[in-house]
Amino acid sequence: MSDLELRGVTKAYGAAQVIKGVDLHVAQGEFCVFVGPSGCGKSTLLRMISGLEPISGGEVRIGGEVVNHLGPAERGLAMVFQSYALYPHMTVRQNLSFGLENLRAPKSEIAERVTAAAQMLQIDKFLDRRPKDLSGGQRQRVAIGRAVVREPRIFLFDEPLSNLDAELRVEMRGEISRLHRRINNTMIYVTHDQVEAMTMADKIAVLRDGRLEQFGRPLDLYNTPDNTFVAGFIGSPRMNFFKGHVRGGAVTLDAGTTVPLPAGKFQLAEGAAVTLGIRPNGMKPGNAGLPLTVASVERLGGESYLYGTAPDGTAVTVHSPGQTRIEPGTQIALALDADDAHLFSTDTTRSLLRKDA
Amino acid sequence: MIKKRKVVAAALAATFLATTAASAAVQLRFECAQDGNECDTMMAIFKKFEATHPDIQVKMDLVPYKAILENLPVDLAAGTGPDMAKITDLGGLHKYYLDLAPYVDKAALEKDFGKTLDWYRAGPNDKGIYGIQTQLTITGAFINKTLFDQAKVAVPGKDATWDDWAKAARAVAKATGTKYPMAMDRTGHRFAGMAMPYGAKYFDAKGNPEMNDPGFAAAAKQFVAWNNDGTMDRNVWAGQGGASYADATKEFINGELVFYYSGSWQIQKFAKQIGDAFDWEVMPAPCGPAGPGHCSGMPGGSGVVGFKSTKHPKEVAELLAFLAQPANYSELEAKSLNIPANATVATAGVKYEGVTPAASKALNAFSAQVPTISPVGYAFQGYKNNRAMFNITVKRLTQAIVGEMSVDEALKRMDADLKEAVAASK
Amino acid sequence: MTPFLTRTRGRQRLHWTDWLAYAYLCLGVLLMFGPVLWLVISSFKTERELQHYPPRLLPYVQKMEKVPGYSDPLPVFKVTAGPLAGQEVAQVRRIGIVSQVVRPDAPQTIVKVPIKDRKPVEHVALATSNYAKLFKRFNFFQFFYNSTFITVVATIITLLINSMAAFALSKYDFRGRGTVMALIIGTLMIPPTVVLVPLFLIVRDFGMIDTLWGVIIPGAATPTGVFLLRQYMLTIPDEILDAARMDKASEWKIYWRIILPLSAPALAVLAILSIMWRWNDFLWPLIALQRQEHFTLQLALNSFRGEFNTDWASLLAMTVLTLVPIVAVFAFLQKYIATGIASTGGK
Amino acid sequence: MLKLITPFMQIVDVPMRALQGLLGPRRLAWVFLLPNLFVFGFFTFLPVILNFFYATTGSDHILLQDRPFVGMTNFGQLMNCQSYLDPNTCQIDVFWRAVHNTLWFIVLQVGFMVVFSMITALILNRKIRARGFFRAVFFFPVLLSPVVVALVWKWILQDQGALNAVLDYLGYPTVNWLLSPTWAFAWSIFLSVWFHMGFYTLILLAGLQAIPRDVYEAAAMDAASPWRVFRKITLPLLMPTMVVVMVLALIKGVQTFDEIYAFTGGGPGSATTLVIQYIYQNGFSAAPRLFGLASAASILVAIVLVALTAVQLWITRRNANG
Repeated sequence: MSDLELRGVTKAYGAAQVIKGVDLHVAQGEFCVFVGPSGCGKSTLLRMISGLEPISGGEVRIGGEVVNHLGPAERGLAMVFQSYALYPHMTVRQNLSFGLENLRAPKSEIAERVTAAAQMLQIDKFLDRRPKDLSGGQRQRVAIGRAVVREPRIFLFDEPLSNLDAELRVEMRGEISRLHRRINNTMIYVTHDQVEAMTMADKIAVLRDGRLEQFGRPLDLYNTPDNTFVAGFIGSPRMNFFKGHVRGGAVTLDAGTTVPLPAGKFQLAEGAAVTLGIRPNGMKPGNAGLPLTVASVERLGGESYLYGTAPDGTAVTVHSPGQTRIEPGTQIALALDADDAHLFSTDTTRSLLRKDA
Repeated sequence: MIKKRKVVAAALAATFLATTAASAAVQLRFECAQDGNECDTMMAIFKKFEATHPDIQVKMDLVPYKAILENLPVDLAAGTGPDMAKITDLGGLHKYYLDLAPYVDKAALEKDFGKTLDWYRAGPNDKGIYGIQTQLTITGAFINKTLFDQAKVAVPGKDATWDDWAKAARAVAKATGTKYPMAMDRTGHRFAGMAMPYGAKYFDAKGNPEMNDPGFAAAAKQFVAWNNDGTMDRNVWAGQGGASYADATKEFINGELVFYYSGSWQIQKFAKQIGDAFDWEVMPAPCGPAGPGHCSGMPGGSGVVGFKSTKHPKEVAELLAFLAQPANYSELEAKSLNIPANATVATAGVKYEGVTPAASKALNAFSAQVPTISPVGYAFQGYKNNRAMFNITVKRLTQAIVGEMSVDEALKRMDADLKEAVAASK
Repeated sequence: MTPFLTRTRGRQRLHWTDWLAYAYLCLGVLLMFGPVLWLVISSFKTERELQHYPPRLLPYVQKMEKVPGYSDPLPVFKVTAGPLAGQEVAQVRRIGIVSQVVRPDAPQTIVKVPIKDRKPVEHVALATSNYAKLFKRFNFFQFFYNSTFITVVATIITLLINSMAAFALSKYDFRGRGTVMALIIGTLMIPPTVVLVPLFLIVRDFGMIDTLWGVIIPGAATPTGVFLLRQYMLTIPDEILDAARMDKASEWKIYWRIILPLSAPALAVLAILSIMWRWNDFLWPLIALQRQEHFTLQLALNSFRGEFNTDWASLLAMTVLTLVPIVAVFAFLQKYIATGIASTGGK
Repeated sequence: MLKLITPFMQIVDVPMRALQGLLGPRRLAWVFLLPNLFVFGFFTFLPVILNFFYATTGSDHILLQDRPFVGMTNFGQLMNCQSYLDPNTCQIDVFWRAVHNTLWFIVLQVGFMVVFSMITALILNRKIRARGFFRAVFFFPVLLSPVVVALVWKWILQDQGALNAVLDYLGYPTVNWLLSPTWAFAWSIFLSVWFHMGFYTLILLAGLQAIPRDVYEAAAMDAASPWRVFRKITLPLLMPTMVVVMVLALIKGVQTFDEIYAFTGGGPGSATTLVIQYIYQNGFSAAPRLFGLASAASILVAIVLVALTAVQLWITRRNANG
């Protein structure tokens, strides 16, 4: 059990810089999720931590010790791969014990740890099967089991649930969370799915284009996103963004409506180009407000979503609790809740929230 | 499992030992390829030698003839050859021979082996003794006498020409419904037996090899014509490519061939496989346009030589001299059914063992032809590039037979090929 | 044309295309097996029967009969014309075109029959002596041992060094990889036959002429083998290797615990190819080996070929004997070959 | 088996671990390559290089140091032709005959090989009884040694061979198969196809079995005719496999030597003499041994082969991209 620290970590393939300097500290026992769109460098960063990918610059410290020069085997980590990477020619038992054998653990200890891990993950019935005879979820458990038996300092997960169907994914999500609570180990988890990130993480690191966009607790990221990217990425459905300008303490949207802002919450400069962000549940169909042409309606029974466009062409999603009578094709007005609003500079995309507020 | 590993280890150790262990003080390697039992017979004689020389052990490597023809020259050039071998390219390998003269009774060998010693020599000024001719062969004609009888055609006499034989063979074949009137082995060596009666010289006045003299050309033209009009069994020459050897033994044994131009080495096989099926006989060498003096077969055969690279020249020489002793040599010829090249043995006559009357008659018929061999034949057989000349003859004549080129074109190409070969061997 | 070109196959009764397919397959069996079967049968023929025309399927020998008054058994003929027509007679001797025969029941009376009017009486008999002679004549087991040693050791070495190289070329990204690949593929096409002389001289300089190693080593690094294995290894996901690295396996351990077992089908294909090449190889052993105690079966087999004569009976018997082990190995490796080629050749 | 190799591998693991520590995993690749490169370098690559020296020297000496340098003379002789289309006008006519023969041989042989192994693979891919047996039968000849194959077929086809005996028995006129240049050539191609077909059949069969079943089911829903299914689905999906088969058959075709040499000896005349046989005969087998000429010829062949591969690679690349 150790903490992990990245200091100015970079990675370049020839001239192409893939990781552009990441600083990060994951405390001991924390469950940290790396999230970002595909190609953002999150898997590369994980492989650099694991030692499978050499580090071009900066430092990786595990338990305070610089491990840049160490190979994957010496860092004391374990990894669960996206494709599980089970050894197809070995039985489950052999898969689980392979790493321990490499560590020259005594046979009795190997057996003990394998049994324990298998029981914990409920794969003890399949120990003598080969991977090809297992279902997707069972394979996933074996892959996790292979990491568990090693009792590593840090667990690394590389999009481990992306090959499972929706139902299993939810189940395994819970399983991994329980596992974390149980062994309370440092875990780094890579995913492109923000729901996974929100539900599982102690801390989320949002990555884009080789850079760390924001690092923090899930709800902090949700409530106070640092920039439009994080704001758009965290939360589902996505936050709505409206372009506009500051006009005397309020924002005049390009769509025509003016939204007053709570005083003192944002750093406002008169006339500045800003982007107003409101989550779908920050708006209500009302009598007056932002006009919206409804294109389609999703009725989920307990709640409904309206999809439409504002007069300036901005796509808008609105959450409506309960069942709605609004039909596609009608025009409605939206009341915007200014207390729920986020404001960003259009030029820098950074949040205009006052830090001291 | 451990047991298995031990077995493997033991097997490995055994192979290493096998490569390094040599029992006797002197071991002589003898490379030999055989048609019948000649190598085995020679080994039996060498065993007698070993009995009186306990420090010497002869090991025979019985190889395919291909190895003697193709690999031995490479081995010798590379210095990885055996101590001695039975070879057929007598002139071509001269540069590798061990001169036995310092170790043996030169006079005795000269007296016994006379002419054949020249075949191993570099030229007229070379007085060395290099090899023992163990098998003297002569090319000659076999006929199926029974077919002649059935056709009621008279067998041509002693001075019959190739032309006479062709006429007679065709008549017999026609009368008896036999498939092939004549056939000749596919080699330039046998063809020389036909070319010489037509006047082929093979060497010009200066002693340089040539293949375009009128006699050779006439024989070539006649031979190609016979192949194309059905007189000759076309399968033998035209059925092959390159310089590969082919014969008509099968056709003759099956009684489908009237006249077969081959050589003395066939006797053993004919005796065994024809058995009582029909009568066969050896005829005197056919004559030709060049006149009676040129009715000659082509001599040939194989001999045993020692190589310079041997570490035991004295032992090799002694062994070969032992083999050449009339008593031993006579035994070799008697058992392997060959014509002796040793004059003493020839004069005394060889008592061939276990042969049918037909075979014994045939052997004697060939023996009687030895003195009539033309000097051209001797010279040609002793020439170091004769292999090349044989092969060129076969390759080009076949091309003329199958129609890839005219006979004239083939003759022209033969001459060019020969020049190339001579230049390369300088 | 027909469902025959697709892989859809009905569950109903045999379609006419099925009949066509079976006809083709049966023709195939005849064509593929027939010649070899004939070879096997011929190996039981006497030398004389081998030379017989027209060739006959089964090995025949002439019937011999012991007749009172004659010390040796006499050959039996059937008379086809004349007063004795249809009877079996024993021939005492033949003079020219007349044959002197006796009836077995009247061994004293000699009858003259023209040789045209008699036919040999023959029966089928296996000349097993062809085989017996082999074992008597030379040390068959020495040759068998040499062939086996060369084949087994060469195949193991070939598999080992070629799979190592293929592993390096498929799973590592290093400077010079392209060059090595190009060299290997370039020489894939040069038949060894054209470089016999330089190869001989090099092997000589290594001191390996006339040793079994001189046969084993030069052909061990086959470009075909490297190519085949590499193609297969490319299909093994890199993540498995990474997983093993996380499991603290050394690169060598990854090679033999992960890569080798996973390449088993491709290795089986290379194994059978190598076994075939080595067992049947003739030209190179003929050059590289000189002493009879180092000879392989193929060399011993060809030593029945003299300058003028070939001992066909022995040669055929020997051929059949050399065929047996390779067929056995094939039968054993058969199923691996099918799946192995499936996964290597196709990609 | 595994138990036998495990100790060996564990022993090797010790120095390999040390090397891995010393070199790092990436440079360790060279260690894996080393044994192969050693053997390959000395026994495959070096002889090819030495061949260049033979090609530029003359005489029938075997050792390089005895051979006089002749420059490009050997190449000059080989290329000395009035017309490359008519071997009779060439100085080294047999070489050019061999080149012509080889070109025809590979075109026809590869063609027949692909067609027949395709048909066989299609049939073996059907639901038939005893499929394993039939598959083994077609693969069986691959196991034989070339000399045996040639020997058996020579027996069958010679003038007094089995085929003529059968024809004779059935009352048909016999043909002297190996005496007619055309027939001998045709039978050489037949022999070669017979010998190697099983290997390619297996590759094609594997390719066929790799085609997903649902594609055929979709085609069945579209009511496509069997012929169209073959043309539009089987063939295109099998194309990558076909390319492999064709390339392998081409390479093997050019290298053909043993079986044809033992079968016809290159005859009648030079009707079935292929390039490799020409090289072997001139460089090794029979006097006069013109090593220089043979090496030069082998280099010319190698150049053509490398060019052919380059073209083939280019085509597959293009196919892969398009």
